[in-house]
Amino acid sequence: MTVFLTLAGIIILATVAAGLWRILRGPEDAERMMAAQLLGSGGVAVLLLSAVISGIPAIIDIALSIALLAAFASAAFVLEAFGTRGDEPADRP
Amino acid sequence: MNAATLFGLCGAVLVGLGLYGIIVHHEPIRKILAFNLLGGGVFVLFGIIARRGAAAGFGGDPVPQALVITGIVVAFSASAVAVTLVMRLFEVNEAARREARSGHSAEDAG
Amino acid sequence: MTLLPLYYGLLALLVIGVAWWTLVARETMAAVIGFIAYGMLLGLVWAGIASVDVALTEAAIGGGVTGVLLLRAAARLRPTEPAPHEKPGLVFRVLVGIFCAIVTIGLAVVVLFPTDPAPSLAIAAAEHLPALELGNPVTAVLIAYRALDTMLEKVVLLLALIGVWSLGPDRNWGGLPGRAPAVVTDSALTFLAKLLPPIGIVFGVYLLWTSADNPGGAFQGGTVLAAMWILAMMAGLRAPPAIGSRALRLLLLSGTITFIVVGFAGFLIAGGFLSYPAAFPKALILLIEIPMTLTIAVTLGLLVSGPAERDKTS
Amino acid sequence: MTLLLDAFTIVAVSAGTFFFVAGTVGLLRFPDTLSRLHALTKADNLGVGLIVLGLLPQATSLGMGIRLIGVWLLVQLAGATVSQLLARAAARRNGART
Repeated sequence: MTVFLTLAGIIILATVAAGLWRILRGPEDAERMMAAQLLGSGGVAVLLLSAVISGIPAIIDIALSIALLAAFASAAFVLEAFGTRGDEPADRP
Repeated sequence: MNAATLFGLCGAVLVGLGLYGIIVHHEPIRKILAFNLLGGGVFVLFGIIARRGAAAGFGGDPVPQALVITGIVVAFSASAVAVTLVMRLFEVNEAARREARSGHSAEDAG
Repeated sequence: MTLLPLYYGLLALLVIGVAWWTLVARETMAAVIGFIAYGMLLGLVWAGIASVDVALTEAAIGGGVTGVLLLRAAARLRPTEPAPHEKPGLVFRVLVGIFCAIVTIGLAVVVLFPTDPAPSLAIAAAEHLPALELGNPVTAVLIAYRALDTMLEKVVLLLALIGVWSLGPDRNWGGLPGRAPAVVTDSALTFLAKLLPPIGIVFGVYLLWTSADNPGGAFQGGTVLAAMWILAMMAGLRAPPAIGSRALRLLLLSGTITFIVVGFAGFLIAGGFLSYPAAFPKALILLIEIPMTLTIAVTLGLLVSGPAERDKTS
Repeated sequence: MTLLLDAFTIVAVSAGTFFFVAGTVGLLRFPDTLSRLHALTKADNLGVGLIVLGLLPQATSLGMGIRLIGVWLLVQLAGATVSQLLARAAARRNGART
């Protein structure tokens, strides 16, 4: 079982790596931010697997933390990069 | 090769990369980024020391781990001060540039 | 047969790859996004070497709060990002490259040929855990054995905040930090900004509560709380406090003050600065940790928010 | 019984892994931003969901099971919303440019 779960973790990490490579190249920043989101879910999956593999349930808390902060970073990104403000013109690039 | 040695080598490479970025990059904000890359590498090296000291049923020596936790928070506060300084510098420069430009063309100073 | 070395190797390569990308990305915003990915990957690395406490801190601060701090700076600098400066000359870059390679090789040698047996304080740390009624040795180091360091770190955070505040223009002193929040027109964004904070607050409190016996603690919990507060401020759901506010300053100081009071009380009840009485160590530790978590949350949130840039009225 | 639970784990985790692979293939092969993001979000939700489902029988305590479900709920809610936000932001940028 351990070997199987490790294999699943390796495959997920490898596909996340491939995806990261593609997205980080852009061209859009929003697409790049998607890379962080992809890494967030891939990382969550890998961490859940390793919590079971290593027998350390606390690793699930890292998964929770990553899921939460990936969403936080994405929301902050959209607000900062695309949000319009009261104190400046709306047509920011 | 065990995980600790492998990640130790990874940390060594990260330190080298971060150091290179701090020296070579021109923009201050990129230097701050590189500083944080370097910090990540240094912390991982601490983690290796902790991992090698695993004993008494713990996954690692708790003292280096506690040091790293403190270090991460201090690195963050240093980054926050640095970023604020860069932003302020940028604003002051912008204001000076705007003033110089409006001084040339018209008298509606903003 | 075990496949774990393959997994660790892949992870190490991925971390180095993302770090490299962060370094060479042409635009600052792209580099910052790479850095957020880097912080999350380091979380996986720390999980791989069984340091769950550090993994929680790194994921929350590296990927989360530092990422957002740099994200805001990059977004503000971007409209006027200057044309790329001419790169330093090739000779210079090669020389720096060689220098950094030497540093890396030196560190690699240290990693490959470590002292044996490895120095460790794990046994000493384990010895007094029952007396403290704690199960997590990292919490014990932070809050008991090296409590003085942790207390002084609160002071470092305060000094950093004073540094950030001092960089604001004089006319706004005492006003609201940061610029006016974004006008949110996207319902999905409002939904997210309202959805995450309740979850995050529960999770942050859980991290503090569980830290006596499991990985977690005041730093991790405080950082998660700070992230949620920052999100609410950025989305305009909560106004930031005026930095001149007395209640705010009291909150900023509460962690350190509790620490000092308990520390001096140690002279009376346990015979030394910051020593805990044998009868009720856990209650005192919680008494310190709760205001400390709040202080960390508020300080980190304000560090990201920046100096006062608006009047109290705006 | 253990064998049955293990078989369930293997099937569900395999399916979850498959969705991660499929999502990434879509990401690499699809021509434009929006369809790439579409491929990615499927991987997110189904992949993590199936892996959580598969790991549930392996949970050693009730708390572990509850936290696994918590992770799944968070990824479902936040992941789906974030994907939509980012896709919309990308679309807005493209629209503004052309």
